[in-house]
Amino acid sequence: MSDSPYQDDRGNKDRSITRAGGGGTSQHKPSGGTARPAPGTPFLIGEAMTGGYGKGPDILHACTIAVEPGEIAVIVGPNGAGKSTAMKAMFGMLDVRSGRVMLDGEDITALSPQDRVVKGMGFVPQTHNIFATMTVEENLEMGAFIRRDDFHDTMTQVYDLFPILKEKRLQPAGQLSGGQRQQVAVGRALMTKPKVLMLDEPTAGVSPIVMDELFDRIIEVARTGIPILMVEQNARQALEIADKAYVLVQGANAHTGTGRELLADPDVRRSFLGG
Amino acid sequence: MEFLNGLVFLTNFVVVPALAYGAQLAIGALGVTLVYAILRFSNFAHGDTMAFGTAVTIKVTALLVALGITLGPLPTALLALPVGIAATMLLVLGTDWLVYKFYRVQRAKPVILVIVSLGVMFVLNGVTRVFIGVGDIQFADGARFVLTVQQFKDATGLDEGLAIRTTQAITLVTAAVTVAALFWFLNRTRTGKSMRAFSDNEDLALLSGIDPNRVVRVTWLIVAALATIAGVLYGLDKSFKAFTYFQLLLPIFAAAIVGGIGNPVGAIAGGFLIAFAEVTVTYPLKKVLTYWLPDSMAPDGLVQLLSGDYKFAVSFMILLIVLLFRPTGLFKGQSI
Amino acid sequence: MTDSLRTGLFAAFVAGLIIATGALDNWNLALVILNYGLISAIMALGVNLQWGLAGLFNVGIMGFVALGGLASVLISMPPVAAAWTAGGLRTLAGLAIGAVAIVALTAVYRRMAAGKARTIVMLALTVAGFFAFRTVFDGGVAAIEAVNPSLTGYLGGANFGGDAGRDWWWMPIIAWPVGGLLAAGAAWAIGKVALGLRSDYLAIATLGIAEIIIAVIKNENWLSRGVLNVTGLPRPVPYETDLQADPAFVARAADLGFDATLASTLWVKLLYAGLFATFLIVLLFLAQRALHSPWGRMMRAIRDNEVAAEAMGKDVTRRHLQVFVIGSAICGLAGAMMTTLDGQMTPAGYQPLRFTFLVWVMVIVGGSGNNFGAVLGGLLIWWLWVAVGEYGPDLMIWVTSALSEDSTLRAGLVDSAPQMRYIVMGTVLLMILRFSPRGILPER
Amino acid sequence: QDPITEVKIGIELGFTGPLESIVPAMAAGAELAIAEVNTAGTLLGGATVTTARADSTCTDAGAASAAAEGLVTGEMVDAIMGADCSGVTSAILQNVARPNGIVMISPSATSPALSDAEDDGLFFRTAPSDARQGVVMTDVLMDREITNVALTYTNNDYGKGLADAFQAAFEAAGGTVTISAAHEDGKGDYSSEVAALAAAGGDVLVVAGYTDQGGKGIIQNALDTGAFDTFVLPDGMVGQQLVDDIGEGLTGSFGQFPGTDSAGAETFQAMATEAGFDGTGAFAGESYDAAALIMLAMEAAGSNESAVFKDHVMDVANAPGTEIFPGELAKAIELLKAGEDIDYVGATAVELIGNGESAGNYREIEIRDGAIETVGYR
Amino acid sequence: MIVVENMVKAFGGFHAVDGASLTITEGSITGLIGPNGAGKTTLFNVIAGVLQPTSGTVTMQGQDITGLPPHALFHRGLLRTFQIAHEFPSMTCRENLMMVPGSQSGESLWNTWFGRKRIADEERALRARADEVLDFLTVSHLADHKAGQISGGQKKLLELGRTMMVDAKIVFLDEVGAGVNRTLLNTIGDAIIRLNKERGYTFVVIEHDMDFIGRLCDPVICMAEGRVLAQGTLAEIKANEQVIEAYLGTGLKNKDQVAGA
Ligand SMILES: Nc1ncnc2c1ncn2[C@@H]1O[C@H](COP(=O)(O)OP(=O)(O)OP(=O)(O)O)[C@@H](O)[C@H]1O
Ligand SMILES: Nc1ncnc2c1ncn2[C@@H]1O[C@H](COP(=O)(O)OP(=O)(O)OP(=O)(O)O)[C@@H](O)[C@H]1O
Ligand SMILES: [Mg+2]
Ligand SMILES: [Mg+2]
Repeated sequence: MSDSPYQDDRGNKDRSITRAGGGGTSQHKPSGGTARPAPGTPFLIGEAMTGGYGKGPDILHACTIAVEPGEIAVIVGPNGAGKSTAMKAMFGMLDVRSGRVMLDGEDITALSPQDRVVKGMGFVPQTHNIFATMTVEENLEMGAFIRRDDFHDTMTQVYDLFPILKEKRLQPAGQLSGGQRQQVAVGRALMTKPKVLMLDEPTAGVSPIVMDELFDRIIEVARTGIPILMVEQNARQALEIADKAYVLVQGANAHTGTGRELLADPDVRRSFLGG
Repeated sequence: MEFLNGLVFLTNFVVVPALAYGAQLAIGALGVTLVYAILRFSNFAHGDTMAFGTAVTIKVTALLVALGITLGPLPTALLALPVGIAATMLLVLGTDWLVYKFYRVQRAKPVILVIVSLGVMFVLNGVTRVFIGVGDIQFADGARFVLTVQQFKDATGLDEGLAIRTTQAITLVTAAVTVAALFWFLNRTRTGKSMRAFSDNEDLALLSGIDPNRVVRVTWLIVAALATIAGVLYGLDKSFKAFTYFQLLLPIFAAAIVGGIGNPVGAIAGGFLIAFAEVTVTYPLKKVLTYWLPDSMAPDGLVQLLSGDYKFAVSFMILLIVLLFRPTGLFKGQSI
Repeated sequence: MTDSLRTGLFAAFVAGLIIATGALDNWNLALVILNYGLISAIMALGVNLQWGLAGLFNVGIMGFVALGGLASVLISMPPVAAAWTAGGLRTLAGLAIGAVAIVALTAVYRRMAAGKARTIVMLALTVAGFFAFRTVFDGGVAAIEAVNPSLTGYLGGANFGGDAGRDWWWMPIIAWPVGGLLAAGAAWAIGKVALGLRSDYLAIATLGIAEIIIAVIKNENWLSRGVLNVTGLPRPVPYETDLQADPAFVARAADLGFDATLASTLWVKLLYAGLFATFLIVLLFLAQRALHSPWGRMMRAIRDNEVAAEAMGKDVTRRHLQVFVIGSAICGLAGAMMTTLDGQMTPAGYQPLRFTFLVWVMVIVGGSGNNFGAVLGGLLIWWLWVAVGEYGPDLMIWVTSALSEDSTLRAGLVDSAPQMRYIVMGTVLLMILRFSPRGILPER
Repeated sequence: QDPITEVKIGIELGFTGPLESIVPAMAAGAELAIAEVNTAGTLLGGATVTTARADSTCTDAGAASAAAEGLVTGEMVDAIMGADCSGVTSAILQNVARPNGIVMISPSATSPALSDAEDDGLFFRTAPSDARQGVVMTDVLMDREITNVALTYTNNDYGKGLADAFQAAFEAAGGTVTISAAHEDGKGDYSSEVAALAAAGGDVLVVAGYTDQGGKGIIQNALDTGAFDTFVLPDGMVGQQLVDDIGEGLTGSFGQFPGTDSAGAETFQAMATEAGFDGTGAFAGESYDAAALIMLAMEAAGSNESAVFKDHVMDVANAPGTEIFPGELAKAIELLKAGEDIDYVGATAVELIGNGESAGNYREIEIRDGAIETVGYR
Repeated sequence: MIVVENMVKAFGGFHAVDGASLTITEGSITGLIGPNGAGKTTLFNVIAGVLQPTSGTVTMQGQDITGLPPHALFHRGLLRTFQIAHEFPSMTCRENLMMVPGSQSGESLWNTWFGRKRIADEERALRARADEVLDFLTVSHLADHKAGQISGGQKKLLELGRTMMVDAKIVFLDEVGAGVNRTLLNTIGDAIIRLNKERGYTFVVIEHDMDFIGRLCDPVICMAEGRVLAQGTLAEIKANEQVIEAYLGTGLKNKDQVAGA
């Protein structure tokens, strides 16, 4: 929670998210779907990011996170390590005081979050990730807000993936159970047809069977060439499917490697994966 | 015949005025409810925003009349209304930029915003009075009646008459059009849906590519239009006085809350409920009953549900009763 | 800056404002401002208890203040014997019938099983009770109101001190806590029903209840003389004219170099200030002790998160009721004081702008959750409210002095100076909120 | 003794609040009298009269007392012209005027309760107590053989006091009041009030309110819906503005307001028009008279000390003496200087009785062809 | 210890809990699992008095506690934590703990004015106890931090800590593990076992992490569609066909394809 003098009441509770000057929606259409790396740099990279909330202390310390097309990158680490913060930083929701964020070879450090959405980034936050008073269907529609094309196919896909949502299509999302909400949140992000998808603990609170489904679907999405960056506490499962993994401790990179490497590292296992 | 007379009497004194008053309250309450739903605070400056918009409209009307431009049987103010709306839009956008924006960026608690709106109310209150004065201003021109009592009596041969003022007719038509347009906008258009999304979860709206500044801007524009329309209709139907508009805030809030604040349907239902309640609860049934009952049973007293002394408090009593049985209003409203 | 330093500076600033008013303009005005300011501070303290401590959004302050005022009349005015003989007992009997009917209704509602039978019995009881009540009550009221309507026409109060109650000069002081009790009683009943509502709904419900209370006071003439006002309330302090006629006082004033009129007006105001300040200090002391205790900690927990507090065994409903009643009682106390200070009760004078919103401004500006903040905010805002009215027009004349004597713009601006009160109040409020959003003395 | 060079009169009226729309004309009325005296330049051997305005708010006794305190102890005014509403008037009287021994003349506080207020002889009013008007209005109605009326009043001490007085007198005289319903000022919509009045019925509607407040709203609404077509207008309701606003519909309505068979009112209206304000506004004339009386009493006493000139207010207001009309203040000062007696008539035919309140001579009027015409005196 | 019989909770026409019956034995750590939307949280809320049941009864140690408000249940020794941490954000962690015990004499206004001595003594004892609890949870360094500004997992520890401030009889934990780092979760698990062993608390644990359930719980109850589907040891549950189909699933299908890519 930020230390703003006003006390927060809604949303993700950091003031930086609506920082002044977050420009208007630009009208150019996201191409959606496929991504192609610019030669030399990874598709999406937060490079040596340092920053924090509002005027507070730095939470991230020269933290670097990158992901390539078709890859799944996973961030793990103890609670309060700054994983969510790193994600938000890459999405432009707080000031990066030094370092930069590059998307497809373009420096997007100065763009506002909405502009990043337009550029094809999709994000599922850890909390407050649905429109509680809108129906499930409207939630999905809002996911497709920046799309001007017909998005009904995508919606059918989402319903196929999470059949329960189709059943509860006309129910306000706020009345769903914890795990159902999580499914809505991921569905909403998928509706964007993003070029890169960022997920903050998508499986928190979902049942094992849904979690498997979700991971399956994530793999499928990645296979279509969309890079996926996610934070996970169900670290063992996540690392198993990760092409690349980062361990963050106190806002800095502690270990980096492929998922299997880290799974095999006894140090990592003991400190972060619960033995 | 007797029955018809009673019915006409009731229509003339209860139904028609309550409909018109209800429509005015409803449009006012819509403005309050929109600010609440999307910007998340109870806007105490709404009454004065209405007064400001009306004041500008009056000045422009005066100018038009001086230039000899009128609308024939319709009030000239309708012609001036767009200017009033435009001025009010500038005003609220300016206020937002100067005042509210800061607190929004800071994510201030709603109550801080309520108190801030109180400050805006004080300032606007003064500004409007300095601008147009404190007096009572009548600015309706054109034909006063669509149907007068005498015309009605002549046409029907009944003892009781029915009058419909032009302003009442205009009020109802405008209200219907405004409300329909607003609903279409909120539920069918992309911008409308994005406003609802924003009202629900600001951050997530951002992550869906919705531009918060645009949502806020559009909201204020709509609110300004609603406030001016409500204010002008009310002023046309009655007369304009700065103090009256400030007082209007209470029934408007009552209407918004009874309906369920944050819910547009509720605002409209609330407006009519409050209006009808005010007229009917203290209404003496004596004369109607005299028509309707056989002579032998004609009442002596006034047959009032509640003494007229308490008429002023009626809207609040209704409010309390509704809240006791439906704590979030008739139509479920938002609660912070 | 430490908290206590900040508090000290703010206190010094407010004191400075009042002293400057006295030194630069006149002491009588400064003391009037101080007296009403002290009463405002007490109100702000009550509201702060409700809002700052428990997060209850009470916008019905006006109603409780008015009830306090009513108590002031009912205790400190002499009874009207003729009215009592004419219809006093009958009116009370009517009220008793009404009360019995309500008790019976609740009993039926509780005891009988839901169903048609209960509905019918309740309907019958309601109708019968209502008519019995109206017949007995209305007759009594009519009789009372017929007794010399232009001067009395009401039952009067409970002050049996001779000479229009002046011999029992201490009765008004008794009336103050009674005002608190009356407001507390009403708050209890209101809280029982309305406290379940959330924020804005509670706000508007209390706003409505306040209007209803005012409507009752305005219309129940037998009780309060309604809009006809009760004037000439006895005072707990001497009358200026008596002092001016008292040679000892005049002599003492002369010794100090004052003329009798000035000395008497100042002395009376100082006495009032002493009385009010005593009450304020005691209340502030109690409030501070409560705040810094497990009780205060519990209240903060409830405000922070009701659901969790409830799960941790705190009876949130009861605690809310407790704070609501105490806060309202404090407002009632202040209301009674104000009526005594005014020397009269004017029901039409209870306007939400003045008695509800202005008090809220005091609390928010001072710093909600901070007792000292609320008290100093009360004094500051009241000073501002008066000062803007007082000095605004002069200021306007000064500002426009550059314009030619007979320019219409200048005349218009000078004429609209009273309206400036609103503009200035609003601007100051906005400024303070802008630069110190949690108030001048933020909580902790 | 030093010659008096400056006299200061405080004007305390509700510049903000419910009466804010009629107050500017009242203040202008008072200032008109003061300007007239200043133009003559002869008061108390050449003193100039200055004014200080203060806001009584009409409703808030606390703010009104503070404002009065500012006038009396800050601005050091010699007398107060005000206040407007009865409630704040008595608060100022008790809390400020009496303790400081300052004369107060109210142009518009009509509550009967003020008649017997303790005032140490400091309080006067140029408006009559409502008790008297109730009787006069009854006579007017009875003479027209109207015995069945509906009654609505503005819910304050003026309206309620007048309504009660009227109802008592009217019923004693054999009339019937079908309904006596209060209306609140400061609202725009009066359809429910009119609905109730219409349901109760009556030959005419007595409207004890204000021209630009609820009273007007009620009349407008009653005409539109055909509920009533004739209205009885007591003092607060008589004003050209009302006649202009309502127009044709008001023809045939009648009423009464303080006044005698004198040309004062018309003169005052002409002067007001010249000065650029509406002289027919409620209590504008009374305000002129209040200010004039203060200054004339000072002249008669040869002093601007309240304690001294308070005893001369009644003298200058009442016969015997030369009658003084608006615009003749200079003449009055000359006469007083010459030691002659005057009888100030002014804009509203002032005649002070009892403890210093207007006697209640009334002018009966009827609205004909868009004008207020006098049909008799009572 | 707790017996739930034929519990039904309907929202409108939808039965979130639909005739569930279960028994929780004293001194056990019972696991409650089930698919998303099975009605676990709703059942908790009904037992804990947050929601009123549509029908059905809850008894605790033989006494009917159906529909009692949460604060009354607290005083009977029934405590719960929340799926989403419900700390008191503007209070320090220590205060968060100190406010818990009921019937503190300092909670009466009268005593705050006239019983200062007694309050001071009590406060000293409370403070000592709070520090002890913080120590137990390995977070003593957070004692003076505002609870709103600690990380998600730490908040969950604090939630657990609150239950240790009084002598609870039964504690309901709603997804303490979701979003908590596994290493920290192990610490929490240890704390739960210690409380169960050393203080004799009974626990009911909702969790989707089977390892965690496996480490702690016996027996395990599986709910689905508002009813109890199966009950037994974790091994039994894991072998249950219905449970596998509704809840556990059979693992990833696509795993190899990606890891190879
Ligand atoms: N809105 C905020 N304002 C100020 N500080 C914050 C805010 N959100 C988080 N923090 C602080 O930043 C640090 C990192 O938080 P972050 O949410 O990134 O952790 P995380 O790694 O995602 O942990 P978890 O696994 O518990 O979600 C923590 O110390 C937290 O207290
Ligand atoms: N207030 C409500 N109105 C309508 N339906 C509701 C409400 N609350 C819960 N539900 C429904 O009740 C069902 C059970 O919800 P509950 O939260 O108890 O599930 P759960 O078992 O805790 O699931 P999870 O493991 O995902 O937290 C869900 O289908 C949900 O949609
Ligand atoms: Mg996180
Ligand atoms: Mg759950």
